[in-house]
Amino acid sequence: MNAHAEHAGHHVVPVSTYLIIFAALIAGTLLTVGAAYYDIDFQVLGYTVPLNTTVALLIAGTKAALVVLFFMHVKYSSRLIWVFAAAGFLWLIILFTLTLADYQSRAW
Amino acid sequence: MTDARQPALPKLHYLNADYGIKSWLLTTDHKRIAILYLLGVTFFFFVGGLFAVLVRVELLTPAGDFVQAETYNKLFTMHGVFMVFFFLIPTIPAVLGNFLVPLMIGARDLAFPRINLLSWYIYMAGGAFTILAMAAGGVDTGWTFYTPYSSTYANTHVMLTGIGVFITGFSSILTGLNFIVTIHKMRAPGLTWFRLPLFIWAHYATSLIMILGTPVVAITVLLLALERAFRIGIFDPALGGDPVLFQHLFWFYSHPAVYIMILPGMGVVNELITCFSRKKIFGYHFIAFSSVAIALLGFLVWAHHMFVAGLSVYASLVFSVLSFLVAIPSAIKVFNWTATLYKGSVSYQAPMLYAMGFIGLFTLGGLTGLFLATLAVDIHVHDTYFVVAHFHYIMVGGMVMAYMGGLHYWWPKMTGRMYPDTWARFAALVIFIGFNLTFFPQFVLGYLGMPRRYHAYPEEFQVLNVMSTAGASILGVGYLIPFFYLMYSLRYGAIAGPNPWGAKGLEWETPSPPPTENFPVTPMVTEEPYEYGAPGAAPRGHVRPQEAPGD
Amino acid sequence: MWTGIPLFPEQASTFAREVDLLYLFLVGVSGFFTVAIFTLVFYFAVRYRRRHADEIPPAVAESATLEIAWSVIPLGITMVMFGWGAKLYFEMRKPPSEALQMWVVGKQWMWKIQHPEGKREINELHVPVGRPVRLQMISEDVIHSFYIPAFRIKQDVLPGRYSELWFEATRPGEYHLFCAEYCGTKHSGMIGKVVVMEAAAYEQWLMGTPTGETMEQAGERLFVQNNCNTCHHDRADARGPVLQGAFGKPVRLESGQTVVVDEAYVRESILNPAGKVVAGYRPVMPTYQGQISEEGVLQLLAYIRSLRERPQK
Amino acid sequence: MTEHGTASAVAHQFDDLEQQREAGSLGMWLFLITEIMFFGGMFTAYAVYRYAYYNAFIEGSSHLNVPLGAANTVVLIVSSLTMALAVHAAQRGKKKAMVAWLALTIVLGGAFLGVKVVEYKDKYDHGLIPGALWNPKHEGGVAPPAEMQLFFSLYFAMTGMHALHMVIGIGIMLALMRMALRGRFSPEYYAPVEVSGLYWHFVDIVWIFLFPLLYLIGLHVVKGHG
Repeated sequence: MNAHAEHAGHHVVPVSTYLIIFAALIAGTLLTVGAAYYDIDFQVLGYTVPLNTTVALLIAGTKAALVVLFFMHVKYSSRLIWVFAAAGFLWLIILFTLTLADYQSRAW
Repeated sequence: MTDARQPALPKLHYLNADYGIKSWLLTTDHKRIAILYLLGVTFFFFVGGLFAVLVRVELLTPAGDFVQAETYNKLFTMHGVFMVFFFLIPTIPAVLGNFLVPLMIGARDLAFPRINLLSWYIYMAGGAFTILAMAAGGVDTGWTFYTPYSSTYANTHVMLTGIGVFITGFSSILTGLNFIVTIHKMRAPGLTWFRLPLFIWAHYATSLIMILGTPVVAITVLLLALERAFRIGIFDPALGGDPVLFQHLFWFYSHPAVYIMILPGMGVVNELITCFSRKKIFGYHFIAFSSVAIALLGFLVWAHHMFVAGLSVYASLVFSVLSFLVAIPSAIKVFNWTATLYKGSVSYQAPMLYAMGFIGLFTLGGLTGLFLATLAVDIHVHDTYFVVAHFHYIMVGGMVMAYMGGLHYWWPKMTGRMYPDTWARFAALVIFIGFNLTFFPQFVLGYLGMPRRYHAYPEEFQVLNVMSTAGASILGVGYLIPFFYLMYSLRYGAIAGPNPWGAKGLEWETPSPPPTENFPVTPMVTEEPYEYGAPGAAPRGHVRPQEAPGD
Repeated sequence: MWTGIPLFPEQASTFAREVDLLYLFLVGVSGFFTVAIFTLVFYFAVRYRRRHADEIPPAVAESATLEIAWSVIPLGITMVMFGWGAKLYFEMRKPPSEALQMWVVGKQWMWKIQHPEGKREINELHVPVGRPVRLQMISEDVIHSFYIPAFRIKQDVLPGRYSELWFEATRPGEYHLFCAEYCGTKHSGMIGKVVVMEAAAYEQWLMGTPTGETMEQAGERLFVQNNCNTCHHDRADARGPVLQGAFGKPVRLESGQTVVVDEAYVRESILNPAGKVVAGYRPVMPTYQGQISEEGVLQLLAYIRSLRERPQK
Repeated sequence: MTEHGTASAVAHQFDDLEQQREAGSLGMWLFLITEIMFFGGMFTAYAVYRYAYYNAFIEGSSHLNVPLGAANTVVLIVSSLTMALAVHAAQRGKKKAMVAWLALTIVLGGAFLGVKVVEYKDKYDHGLIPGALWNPKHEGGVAPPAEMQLFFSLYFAMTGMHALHMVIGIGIMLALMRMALRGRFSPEYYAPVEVSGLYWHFVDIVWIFLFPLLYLIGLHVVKGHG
């Protein structure tokens, strides 16, 4: 009865877009497998900071974002959907950071 | 009730629109589903209450002489499980919320009526598993299911109970989902966000918590069940797991769950205070946003349940300071309610007595929460009766008082009939007195150092325990009285008419009981919320002669 | 004899007075607000009671100033509570280095306590007055919680991980010792007493019965009995790391990480030797999981810790 | 998530199809948020234990079959594409194409589950099932058994829960095919296809994270050491 102005969902995404995203996802998969075979380190102050997981998560995050935006049409959806989709990931981050904050700062 | 010209019941309404068991069990009408929930939660409330009575009887004497230690442990566990998961969490949203959310926003039903019915069945299925666990011999882990006791050592029915809790979680999720979609997409024309009743804001905030928190406890309980079934050790230190991780995941939901219980209660109180003081609510925006703030901040404080559990010092500091922050929106609400009474026209009908009781008891419950957020004091009072008293002030003094107030307030809307107000006021008074006598001594007991979940206790704690048990018996009577007069009113109560309180809000603009489609025509909202006392809006109380509603 | 209902437990540690003071501050603030809200609600309800059925009260303008005031002032008060509580909490979590070490093992449903001199007791803890005491605690089964109300201290006792507690008793006497974390059927039977004694009396109590060996001696005996010394010695062909002088120092692991040799690490290395192997050694050590009791591990720890003082030859 | 009795009718509580479609889509998104948090609990457990037992996780990971995992990732991405194309066909009202794309999606989902079965069987053969059946038959492992079991407990919990979601997804798509064949959908009314698509893509996303975190974490170490 309100907010009928948003006819966003009727947006028909062209097949070519799907194919481009698909190609990017496949490329990302190959990239993440390839990268996993190399030691990716970062040297700082004499410490070696391993970055393999960070890289893997960055690639996975990018792939997920592509799926969410294009396959799941969030790019073409109302702001409400944007907010809720973001909230899901934000709450996941809250669960992660506050829990790990405990583990990072204790002896166990 | 002194009125000679009784209004008549509408000819056709949701209660008599269809007959037979099937018409109830297969209904998709949110109002009928609310009634189904009412039956369910009332049943579980009395089951949980029965366990509470037995617990209090045992604690009358220091020695563990009424029941065996193992039985006692099962009693407090089943009391907690039934009350938390099957009464406190679902009650206000699933009964009052289910009934009122569509009515208050001028919709014909919730967005997904069949999912709404499904969530009732899920709730009952979860309840059935838990009842089964109880019948099979019960469970003795405490409602918190702490590992490794629950995963490895307990040899009671942890699995069955866990399955019951897991299943019921989905009922909560589906209810929350339904509310959010309904509130976003189905408001009547003209009903902007800031014209919504604060009851709706509170339910919106509650639904957010249900959506975001419940799945975490679901997976946690599921992992616990897997751990018991297959002897794997995700939370068992003997197998490399960390029991404190269980506590993190458990409280990530179970602390916000406290706000699932209390936020809808706060929502109810907004409606009662304004109606019975005939005042526009003081600080509408602040109350609305404080509901959302509580829902959001509520997710950042869970580890204050774990200050002595082996949490790191730094994590403790962070969680302590965040816990204090969540107190502020609650304080804002209390101050605004009090200010609403100022220069009002206050009447003392039963719902208002409950609302005033709520303000007082919630204030005390909330303030004692500050003790638990204060690190050094929490070290001493954690896991003592101080904590027990604190959360009962919030849960029973807050949520149950609000629920009773709301149930009385909307009873005429739900049934079309009035209850005897004198009895209702008397019951409210008995409950208030019984409650305080039961739980106030427990604050003292806790500070003296009496640990919770003790079957037997040192003798010097007896006097306070006797006071508490005496209070509980008064409280028990207080809860039975409404049961009887509400039943009585179903048949003999005076006909209420559409708006017996002269209240504002869309739900009062349709007949009592409402027709299945809620409104004959979709209402158009042109008014700000709680426009009591506005020119041309003379209150139409049922104490005053009024026209019979057309139907 | 009726002596009235006590409101406070006895104050018998250095923390008790400070916690009570903070508690009283909280009671004061809460009392003020509770009374204020109750009074206002009651006063408004009576003063502005409905006098006739058609009464329409005047509108009251909202006030942003009020809203801000009653948000910011409570925030300020709570921050005082936080700061005060946190400061005291830090003291409670930081045992002084000269503290007397004792060991606690919790199991369903008893407390087992060991003194450095070798004395052992069950469900009783004897401590001298006026001396800081540090408890290192672990559970054999489920989570317990070591709670002495008269001292205002409490700490969960976890399986598989050491937790710590300290206090300084200020008054001789007997006090309750409770298990505060629900631990099964006889949870409420997992209680005992703390006996605070004058220093001289405590010494006498320690000497009271022949104790045999100290914690360190018991640890050394276990060290030999379990053949630890066949690998952990300071000769060149040692198959395990040298323990002399190792405790408390960082050590590099085979995986490249660095850890500090503390109680948790030594415990893990005894029970799970392959988990974190010191660089330069092979994972040849068998596990002692299930072969040494928690008390035994504590004794071994006491011995290995004592080796800190003995420099490598 | 389908609240629609008949293909063309608007359910009584809604004013029009547009409102109904928006409500359905929002409802599904809210459901997916709960799914994020549901898997989030397990991801948190994974993060905590991986932080604590790094070596055991590396070693546990080395027992997983990377080529099969990678192949499954590709299968799932392709199935996401076919699902997107099914929605596309539904939007255009192309019934036959839509049914075909759905069928292909189901086949791909089945293939994924088939590979999963092969992998589980392999773990069983090697005694890598945590709990009572734990009996690893491998040489040269050094990680403590309890910590290794934790890795496999999480592996089975996470992939098992993911596979369960796949099974449910396949069930939903079978129902969609049935509805499509009965002519329930039109370019105006295809919301059930759309929200089911959201669900399927979400399941894909979960795997996109599971694959590197479970299968790939040990590769660089193994290479580095030999």
